[in-house]
Order: sequence, then C-alpha cells, then structure tokens
Amino acid sequence: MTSLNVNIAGVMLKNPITTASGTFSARDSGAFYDINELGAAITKGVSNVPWDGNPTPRIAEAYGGMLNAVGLQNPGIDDFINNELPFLRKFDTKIVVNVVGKTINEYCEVAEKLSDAAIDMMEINISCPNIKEGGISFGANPVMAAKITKEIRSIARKPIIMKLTPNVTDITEIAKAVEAAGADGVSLINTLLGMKIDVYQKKPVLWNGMGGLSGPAIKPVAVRMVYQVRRAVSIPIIGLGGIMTGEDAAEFLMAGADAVSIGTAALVDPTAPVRIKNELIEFMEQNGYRNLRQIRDAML
Amino acid sequence: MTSLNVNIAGVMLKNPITTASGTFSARDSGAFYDINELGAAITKGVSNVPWDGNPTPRIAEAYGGMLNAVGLQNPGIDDFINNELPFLRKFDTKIVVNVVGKTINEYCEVAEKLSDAAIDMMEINISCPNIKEGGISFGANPVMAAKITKEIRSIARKPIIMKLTPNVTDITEIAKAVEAAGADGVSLINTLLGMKIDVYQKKPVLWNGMGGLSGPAIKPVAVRMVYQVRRAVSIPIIGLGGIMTGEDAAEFLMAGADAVSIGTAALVDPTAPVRIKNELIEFMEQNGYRNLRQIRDAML
Amino acid sequence: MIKKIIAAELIENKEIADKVYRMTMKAPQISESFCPGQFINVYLNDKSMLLPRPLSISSVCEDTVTLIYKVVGKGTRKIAAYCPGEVVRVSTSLGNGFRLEDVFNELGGNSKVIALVGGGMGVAPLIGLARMLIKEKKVRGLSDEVVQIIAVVGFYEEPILLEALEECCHRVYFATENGTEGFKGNVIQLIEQNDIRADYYMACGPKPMLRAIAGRCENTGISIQVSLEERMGCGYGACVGCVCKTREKGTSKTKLKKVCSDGPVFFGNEVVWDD
Amino acid sequence: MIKKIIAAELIENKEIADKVYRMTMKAPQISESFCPGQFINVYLNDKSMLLPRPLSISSVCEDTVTLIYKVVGKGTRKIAAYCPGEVVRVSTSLGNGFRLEDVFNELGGNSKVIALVGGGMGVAPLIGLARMLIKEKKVRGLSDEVVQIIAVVGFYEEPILLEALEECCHRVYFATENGTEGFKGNVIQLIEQNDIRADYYMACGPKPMLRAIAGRCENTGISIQVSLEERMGCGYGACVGCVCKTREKGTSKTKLKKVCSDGPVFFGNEVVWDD
Ligand SMILES: Cc1cc2nc3c(=O)[nH]c(=O)nc-3n(C[C@H](O)[C@H](O)[C@H](O)COP(=O)(O)OP(=O)(O)OC[C@H]3O[C@@H](n4cnc5c(N)ncnc54)[C@H](O)[C@@H]3O)c2cc1C
Ligand SMILES: Cc1cc2nc3c(=O)[nH]c(=O)nc-3n(C[C@H](O)[C@H](O)[C@H](O)COP(=O)(O)OP(=O)(O)OC[C@H]3O[C@@H](n4cnc5c(N)ncnc54)[C@H](O)[C@@H]3O)c2cc1C
Ligand SMILES: Cc1cc2nc3c(=O)[nH]c(=O)nc-3n(C[C@H](O)[C@H](O)[C@H](O)COP(=O)(O)O)c2cc1C
Ligand SMILES: Cc1cc2nc3c(=O)[nH]c(=O)nc-3n(C[C@H](O)[C@H](O)[C@H](O)COP(=O)(O)O)c2cc1C
Ligand code: FES
Ligand code: FES
Repeated sequence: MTSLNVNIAGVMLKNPITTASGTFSARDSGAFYDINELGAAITKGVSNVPWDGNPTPRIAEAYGGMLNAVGLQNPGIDDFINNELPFLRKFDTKIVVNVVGKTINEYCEVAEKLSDAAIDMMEINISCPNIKEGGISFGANPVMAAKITKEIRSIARKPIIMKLTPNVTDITEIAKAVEAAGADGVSLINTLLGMKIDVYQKKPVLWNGMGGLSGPAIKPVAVRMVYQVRRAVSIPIIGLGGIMTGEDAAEFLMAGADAVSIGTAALVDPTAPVRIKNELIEFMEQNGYRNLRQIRDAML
Repeated sequence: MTSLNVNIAGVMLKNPITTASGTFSARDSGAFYDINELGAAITKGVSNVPWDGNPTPRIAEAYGGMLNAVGLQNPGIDDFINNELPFLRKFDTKIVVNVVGKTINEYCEVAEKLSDAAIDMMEINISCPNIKEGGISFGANPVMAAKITKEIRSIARKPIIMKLTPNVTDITEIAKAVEAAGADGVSLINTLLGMKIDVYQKKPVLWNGMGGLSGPAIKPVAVRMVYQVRRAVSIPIIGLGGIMTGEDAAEFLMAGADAVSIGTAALVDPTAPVRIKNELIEFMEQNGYRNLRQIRDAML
Repeated sequence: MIKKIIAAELIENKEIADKVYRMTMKAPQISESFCPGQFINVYLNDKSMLLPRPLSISSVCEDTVTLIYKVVGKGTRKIAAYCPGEVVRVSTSLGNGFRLEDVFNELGGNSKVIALVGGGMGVAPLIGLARMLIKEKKVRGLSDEVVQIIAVVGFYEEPILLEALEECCHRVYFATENGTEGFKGNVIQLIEQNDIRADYYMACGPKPMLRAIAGRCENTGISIQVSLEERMGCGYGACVGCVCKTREKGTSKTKLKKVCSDGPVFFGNEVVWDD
Repeated sequence: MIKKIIAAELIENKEIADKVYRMTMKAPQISESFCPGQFINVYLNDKSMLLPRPLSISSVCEDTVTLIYKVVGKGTRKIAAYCPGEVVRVSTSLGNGFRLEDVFNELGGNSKVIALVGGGMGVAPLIGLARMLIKEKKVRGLSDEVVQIIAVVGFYEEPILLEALEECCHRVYFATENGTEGFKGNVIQLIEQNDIRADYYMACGPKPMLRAIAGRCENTGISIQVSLEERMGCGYGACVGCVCKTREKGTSKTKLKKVCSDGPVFFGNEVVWDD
C-alpha cells in the first residue's frame, strides 16, 4: 500500500499536498473539491490588524505564469480567528496559518494570538517589507531573518515554518540562519519579483507597478532552491513554485521537499490540489514507491 | 520616417536588435537570415585560453523556457581573433565580444587583446564563478563587481558593457557599483539559476545539475530589473530576457533599455532577430513612435 | 453550490459585429440553474496563457448557453478561433447575478418601469436578464400595465444585440458616441435628453457609466443593481485579485469585496464609487 | 546554404509499430537536396515546449519527406497527434549526412560489401541511405558483383522497417534483444555469431552500439561512418548544446564538435568514444 503520510515538525499530514498561501479560500475552493482531501490547508497571510492591500489591477498574466500584487489584503487576526477559523476547523485537514507583518512586533502579536487558537502550525511569510529597516524584506538578509525567527520562536507555542523569498543571492544562507534561530521548517519559494508593462497604455499593468511572479515559469528556480536548501539544512521543507502535475510534485519531493504546496495551479484549474494528489499516487504506484521518504531519498 | 538608430557608449547601432551572447553563430545563424540586418552581433563568451565547457546533456527544456549548462565552451581569444572575427567583420554590423574569465587577470588578458582587435565593444559577463573567491560569481557582490569593472576599464581601449546576473538580492546595487567603477553600459539579464530533475531517471537532466533558465518564462523578472536599473544609473542599458516578439522588445525599451538582445527566441525560431526587428518597426509605426528615445521616454 | 470545470461542445462561434462574437455551447450544467449576471470562466488551450477569461452568460436556452464577447487581446483572439464541434473548457456559473426577488419586492403599485442600462459589451447579459424578468413577471402574474421593461444602451460606434433586446423589452433606446447610428452621445445623455424615467435600474457596462447612473439613482432615491468588472485571476474567489470597495449598510465602514464571488452584481448604494 | 523554417502539409501520420509513427509531409524544399543522415527540426504548437524536436529524415520521394519516430515523451506525443491535412512547422535539412563520395572512393575492386548498421530508431535514416547508395551505384555503373549493400539491425522487442530495408538491401540481418523475433541478442552479437563481414560500415543507433562497432572497425582497419545523437537546443549550430569530442586527424588533440551542424554523421575514428 502506498502511504502518503508525512511528519512536518511534529504535525502528521495525511498527505503532502497543501495549498499555497494566498491561493485558497475554504469556502470558494471548497465549491470545487473536498477540502478533507488536503494534507493541510495553508491560509492566506494574516496580520495583526486588517490590511487593505493594493488597489486593482492586482493581477497580470505572464508567459506560463502570472503576476500578483494583492498586497496581502486580509481581515486581521481577530476576524480570522472568529470568522474564518471555525469554518476551516470543520474539515479533517491540518491548518497552517500564514503570518505577515511590517515589524517584528506585528508578527509576534499574530503568533501570540495563534498560539491559543485551534491551528496546527504557522507559516511565517518573511517576504514582507520590513518598514523599520527601510522597507527591505525580512527574508532578504540572514541577520534579519534570524532575528525575526528567534523572536517569533520565543513566543509561538506551535511549530513555525519560515517561508523564504527567492529574491536573494544565496537562499541557503537564509535557510541556515533561520534553522539556527530555531525555525521548525522552511517553505520555499515565494514569488519572484517581476513586472509587466502594457506598451499600449504606456504603464505597468499592475497598479502597484511590480508584483510577484508565480506558476510553471518559476518551477526550475524553485526546484533548484529546494535542492540547495535540502543540502544545507535538516529541518523539513515545504516545496512550492509552479507545481502543476503529480510529476512536478514528485520532482520537488525528489529535490528534497517533505511536502508541497499548490498555488497558481489552483487558480488555473480549481481542482488542481486533488488532481495532483491523485497523479502523485499514480506516479508512486507506477514507479514502485511505497512512501514519500523513498522519493525524497531517491537522489540523495 | 521611423529611425532605429541608437548610440550605445559612443557606438552607433543602426537598430537596437542584438544577439544575446551564446545564442548566435555567424555561420549558422547566417544560414537563416542576413546578419547585416542586426544592430550588433554579440558573440558567445571568449576566455583567455580555450575552455571545454561542461559534458552533455547541456540543454533541458522548461515550461516557457530552457535550461543551459554549456559551461562557456569557447576556443579562446587567439583562435577567436584569428578564425572567427575575420568572418564576422565581413558584415555591416557592430561587433560586441562577450568576455569571460575565472580571475580578474583572465578577463584583463582578453580585454587587452580585444583592445587591438577590430571590434566595437566588449560585454563583460560577470556571472562567471570567481575561483579566487570561493567560486561565487563576480556579479553577485557589488564590491567584486566594482573591482573587476575598474580593472578592466583601466586597460580596455573600447567601451565595456557589464553583463549582470539576476541571481542577486538587489540588482540596482550592482548596477550602481559598476557605473561608479567606470562601466560604459550594462546589459541585463543573464540567466536565472535553475534545475530540472528527471523523476524517472532520478537525476538532474543536465550533467552539471544546475543550469541557466532563459526564455519567455523569465521576462517579467528581466523587465522589472531593467526598470529598476534604469532608475538607478544613467549609463546605457542593453535589455534582454525572454524577448520573443517586437512587442516584447518595445516593453524592454519602455522599461528603460536602449537596445535589446534576442537569445532563446533565436534558438526557438532561427529568424527571430529579423522578425522581431520588423515587428518593432510595425509597432512604432502603428503607435506613432518616430525613434527609440520616444519609446524609452514614454513611461518616464 | 458545487462548481465544476466542464468540457462544453460548441454549437456556434460567429462574428456578429466588428470583432464581436456570439458563442453558443451545449452546457446543461450551466443552463439549468442560470441567474442573469453570472459569468463563466473560459479556459484556453494556449499553454502560454494560464488564466481563464471571465465572460458573462448572455442568455441560455434549454441546454445551451450563449456568450457575447469582443476580441480585445490575445485570449479573446484564441477564443474566437474555436470552431463549432470543438470542445471548450469552461467553469459552471460563477458569481452572484442580479437579485430579481429584490426588484419585484420593491416595485409596488402600477405602471412601474424597470430600466436595463448597458454600455458596450455590458449589453450582453441584459438579454438573459430581460428574458428572466419577463418569466418572473409571468410567474407573479404581472401584466405590462403593472411592470414595463425598457432598455437603454450605448455603444462607441456599432450597436449590437438591438434586435434581441427589442424582442424582450418594451422599448429600446440606444446611442452611439460618434453618432453613426441612433442618438449621438453616451447613455447618460441619452437618458437625460429623452427624460427617461424608471423605478428600478439594472446596469452593466464601463465603470464611469455605472458610477454616473448610480449617482443619479442615489440622488433620486431609486434602486439600482450594477454588474462590475475587474481584472481577475481565478474568477472563483481564491486569489483576492478582483476586489471592489463597498460600504457596509448604514455605516461609514468600508469593506473590500471580491467581484468574482461576492459580485459581480452589487447594489449601487453598496459600492464606494470614488476611487 | 540558405536554411528556412517552412510550413509543411502532412500527408500521413500513422502508427506503424508500438508507439512508432511514420509521418510523411509535402516538403519539396527538403526533398530536392536530401542527403541521407540529415535531420530536420520539428517545431511544436504547444507553447509550453519551445525547443524543436530533431528527427532524422528517413527517406524522400519526389516532393515528400518521411520521418519515422517513436513517442518517448511529451513532445513526440504532440507530434503523433497531428492529423493528415494539418500543417507542421519544420526546418529545412540540417546537419551533414553520410559522405557517399568517401564510401565509393574507398571501395576499390570487386565483391565489396557495405553494411548499414542500425539500432532501434536508428534504423530510420538507413532507408534513405540504402536507396541513395543504390542510386549512386547506378550512376557509377557498379553492379551487385562489385558492391553489395546489406543491413544489420537490432531492436529491443519489435522490429520495424524490415520490409523497407529488404526492398533495397541484398540481405537484412536482424536481432531482437528479448528474442521475440529474429536473432536473440544485440547487433554486435548478431554480427559476431553470423560472422558478417563488410568493407565499409555506416551506422546509426544508441551510443554504446556505435562505440562497440566503431571499436571493431578500428581494430580491423575498416572504415565506418556513424550518426550520433545528442540532446539539442537549437539544432542548427547556435547554442553549442550538442557537442561531442573528436580527435583531429593524426594528432592527439581533441576538439569539441557540434553534433547538429558539424555532424550528426562523423567518421568512426574521428570520435573520441571513451566518455
Ligand atoms: C465578470 C466579468 C464578465 C465579463 N463579461 C464579458 C462579456 O460578456 N463579454 C466581453 O466581451 N467581455 C467580458 N468581460 C471582459 C473579458 O473578460 C476581457 O475582455 C478578456 O478577459 C480579455 O482577455 P484577452 O486575453 O483578450 O485580453 P488581454 O488584455 O490580452 O488579457 C490579458 C489578461 O488581462 C485579463 N483581462 C483583460 N481585460 C479584462 C477585463 N476587462 N476583465 C477581467 N480581466 C481582464 C485577462 O483575463 C488576461 O488575464 C468580462 C469581465 C469580467 C470580469
Ligand atoms: C540528430 C537527431 C536525430 C534524431 N532522429 C530521430 C528519429 O529519426 N526518430 C526518433 O524517434 N527519434 C529521433 N531522435 C530523438 C528525438 O529527437 C527525441 O526522441 C525527441 O526529441 C524526444 O522528445 P520528447 O519531447 O518526446 O521527449 P522528452 O524527453 O519529453 O524531451 C524533453 C527534451 O529533451 C530533448 N530530447 C529528449 N531526448 C532527446 C534525444 N534523444 N535527442 C535530442 N533531444 C532529446 C527534447 O528535444 C526536449 O527538448 C533524434 C535525435 C537527434 C539528436
Ligand atoms: C494571488 C496570490 C496571492 C499570494 N499571497 C500570499 C500570501 O498571502 N502569503 C504568502 O506567503 N505567499 C503568498 N503567495 C505566494 C504563494 O503562496 C506561492 O509561494 C507562490 O505563488 C509560488 O507558488 P505557485 O507557483 O505554485 O503559485 C501568493 C501567490 C499568489 C499567486
Ligand atoms: C545556450 C545559451 C548560452 C549562453 N551563453 C552565454 C555566454 O556565453 N555569455 C553570456 O554572457 N550569456 C550567455 N547566455 C545568456 C544569454 O545571453 C541571455 O542573457 C539569457 O539567455 C537571457 O535571454 P533570453 O531569455 O532571450 O535567452 C547564454 C544563454 C543560452 C540560452
Ligand atoms: S479573481 Fe480571484 S478572487 Fe476574484
Ligand atoms: S543544438 Fe544548438 S548547437 Fe547543436
């Protein structure tokens, strides 16, 4: 029998398929597939107070991908805990809450509140601009990344997965810094910073000018980073970036990921998480893998 | 009349279409189109002595792009000057020689020899690993990038265009460093570091493991970087990365490039440089641009 | 509501005006529970373009669904290239359509007029809407003396769907901006100069038109439902790409709603129009 | 030589063995100057796959060109889905084919044998090669007493193109690795156990096979031309993706040559086989 179980930082996922932050809504995605099929639901970023995000247009299409500049719109942690979490809790899947902030204090405030909530893990999105340090993202600098990890780790009473940005010279440096600072895992990659110009309107397509590139276009960069980080740290890795098929998921697992997230694929095909799960099972059966560990070890 | 002229560091190109380094062979590309149509021919990387490059497979396909790990195979500067340059010289186009090395001395040796050769400019590829400093690429660090620029600038008797790698946290920092160190221009972007795993063979597709991602998949990252660098430096920019059509070329020009290079597009459609040139002319005519400056200024 | 991605067979895909196409497909999963104002996602075969194209359902008839769309870019160009007999991947109905209940609940008494206002491609969903209003009138036993449906539509140059509107509306007023046909001007000018009055408005079109007409309604205390458009990612509520600012009833508190899944139809007084 | 990307109309695209297809297209620009061993680039419509697929020209006939290919991945799967009447984007002939001049210049005297050796899909170009050798024999007035052409081919399980080879070769030897048909074993074993001798070899197939047979030729001082395969980017010489190591005649100096534009056919003793 093929087993899909995987233990991420002490939390047992029944399968390695999770939803990439910002591309899943329990109510709306749940209209297309059964949320109970997910290994974990990773929510969109939640901050200490409600954020409005950016004006529209927030979405632009790119070759084999898309750009988004949603700007982390969310109703804030209190509203999340009161209104969204109870609905999510009805399902038999693990709940991972993506956390965002503009200062370390803001992250900590959310982490503190989530520690008492009925969730399983937190995913800390450190791609947000650090407004205290000139707006450079927390994840772009190993010292800052370590600092924020340490502070959150010291107050969070759930596992914390640090979500890394790919827009750095050396991702292994950041991964090693957050591991040393106590991260229980890392997830990678977030979006690549990109831009699209409408040459007829003579302006960027996105209101915000720049946005995050996601989708199959970025997969080779993501696979490379998962491969590098796997060889640099020993904590669990959630791999993502352009996964469209079960074969893609297997590629991330083989590169060293313990679990995977499905993002843009779910916007392009709303049933993608379940389809990819089934394709992964088929891949495992046809190629003689009985569990995920065997895929992960195939190339080590 | 639509004018396509553009002055790059004192060299007048009759049009902004150039060939991206490593994707052009005068003899072989010349079988598909008339090389006289190019604004400039940018050669593949040339080093002080012959380089063998990597074993095969050197090429892998990616969604909307490709990975290459050619490893800068080239016959060395002497062979280039004696055997390739005379053939190239027959055409009425500017000649830009891409220069590679593993130490600053190796770069300088090539730049010295090229200063006496019948070429128009040099494009210095600083994505190569710096073997003296632990194999990290010269272009990944502003101090190293400035140092190599300064040294080459002090001996080169032709304009030098520094070709930047996108695999950095902040490309404007590198661009400003090379400008301050005397670069006559910058070209960007080189390939994104990526990887593809064959999940059936259980190994990377490329012999080298990792390779450079190019093609339309990387265009949004390239446009973003050209846009950022245009607003950070005032030297000319050659923009490239995934240009497939005249509209794409216009997008780079509007982002701030003075000229563009066609790379992967020419592998995918051997006549791409000429097609793209014609499409750009059509775009200009239909949208009332009489020269390139007007496109470049449209968004400033 | 369970939603699905289905493969629908094309029956027709024909240019009916300059760059404007009518596409009819067999899709009982969509037609059987249609509410006017809803849209569907059309997924493309071209692998360089991943995002679906949202298109309003113009009308349904038995087991078929008709879309009216304009070729404005690469995606719609691909859609226009499909041939009858081919199969298109589309979603089942998305979003919340016009609230017909609300219209009839509000319109008491006699000689009431419902005005359907459309601009450009915004005219497309008005066909299905008008037909559904007629059905609803019948169900409620409301004669033309009690409720009349009129259409007020504007175009840049070439009017579309006038005949279809005329078949189901009491009267159709139309304008073209450059004056090639009909009234010369925009929809608002058309309304003003013809002194068109109605007791309920239902509108679909470009935002400036919607803003203007919603403003008029606000001033005169008349109800209006508007169908908004926003650049979309997923089209079903997962990406939060398509928001519009709304006001919570009776408060000054604003809330960002998703056009695709909370809308695309909103009450005019709910929308914060100023940005 | 001017090269072009052309649109060729398909006449046939048929599965002739398990996963093996024969594709015939109308392409006078290719057929009129065909040299066996050359290949063409087949460009795909699927925009997620940008690189062309290199396929050997198996044979030409008047204004048509025939390819024989196996579905091994996503790209060849797409190629197999093309239907007759559709148009495929292909390049005109690429690379340097077998050097027939060299064969006849070398073979003096009587009773000479040219052996065409093929493994798997490497058999495809041998059809065109055999036919061209026959033509060349005629032109030079060489009877079968003077020069004979034989074929020695091996497959994993299912032989292909045997009939076509039989039509143009004096004798066809064949093997299957799992012994389902013909000799059980590989091409080298087939040659050894049947004591097949020839005065010139021309081979196409997997590298281990080519290496083994080139080694035999080296030892016995017999000439051989081999057609190599390498993973390609552009297929026409621009990307330097497809190199193989060669030895400069009479020296120990090695040189990296491009399989696509310097090859794919090389002299056996030119290739450095050891890596
Ligand atoms: C709810 C809704 C209903 C619609 N109904 C209709 C209709 O019935 N008839 C009709 O002709 N058009 C309709 N549109 C507009 C239609 O979706 C766009 O014209 C179409 O997506 C443009 O695609 P393109 O690739 O041709 O254009 P491009 O500009 O090349 O598109 C590039 C990207 O921008 C997006 N985009 C561009 N314009 C719009 C837009 N206005 N709204 C949303 N996304 C956009 C595309 O989906 C794509 O991701 C509707 C839009 C929405 C949101
Ligand atoms: C000069 C030459 C002639 C050939 N002639 C024939 C022929 O006549 N019949 C036939 O069946 N096959 C032939 N091949 C092999 C054929 O090109 C590959 O099987 C085909 O490209 C695989 O594509 P795919 O997308 O189905 O496979 P995938 O493995 O999905 O391809 C992925 C990528 O790898 C490349 N690739 C994979 N295998 C090869 C290969 N062996 N050579 C080059 N690139 C490869 C593809 O082009 C593509 O870029 C030839 C190859 C070369 C180099
Ligand atoms: C519309 C959208 C919204 C996103 N919002 C978030 C977010 O709130 N927090 C976060 O960490 N990542 C966010 N991401 C990034 C994704 O979680 C993911 O890292 C990225 O899209 C790459 O995966 P993909 O290629 O599978 O989409 C968002 C991505 C998209 C497309
Ligand atoms: C096969 C190949 C070889 C390349 N060789 C070089 C090189 O020698 N020197 C260099 O500076 N860039 C080299 N590049 C990078 C390209 O010049 C270009 O920066 C990159 O491919 C992005 O442009 P594109 O997307 O248009 O291909 C190479 C790219 C490819 C695909
Ligand atoms: S388009 Fe994704 S939420 Fe509306
Ligand atoms: S495949 Fe590009 S040089 Fe041979």
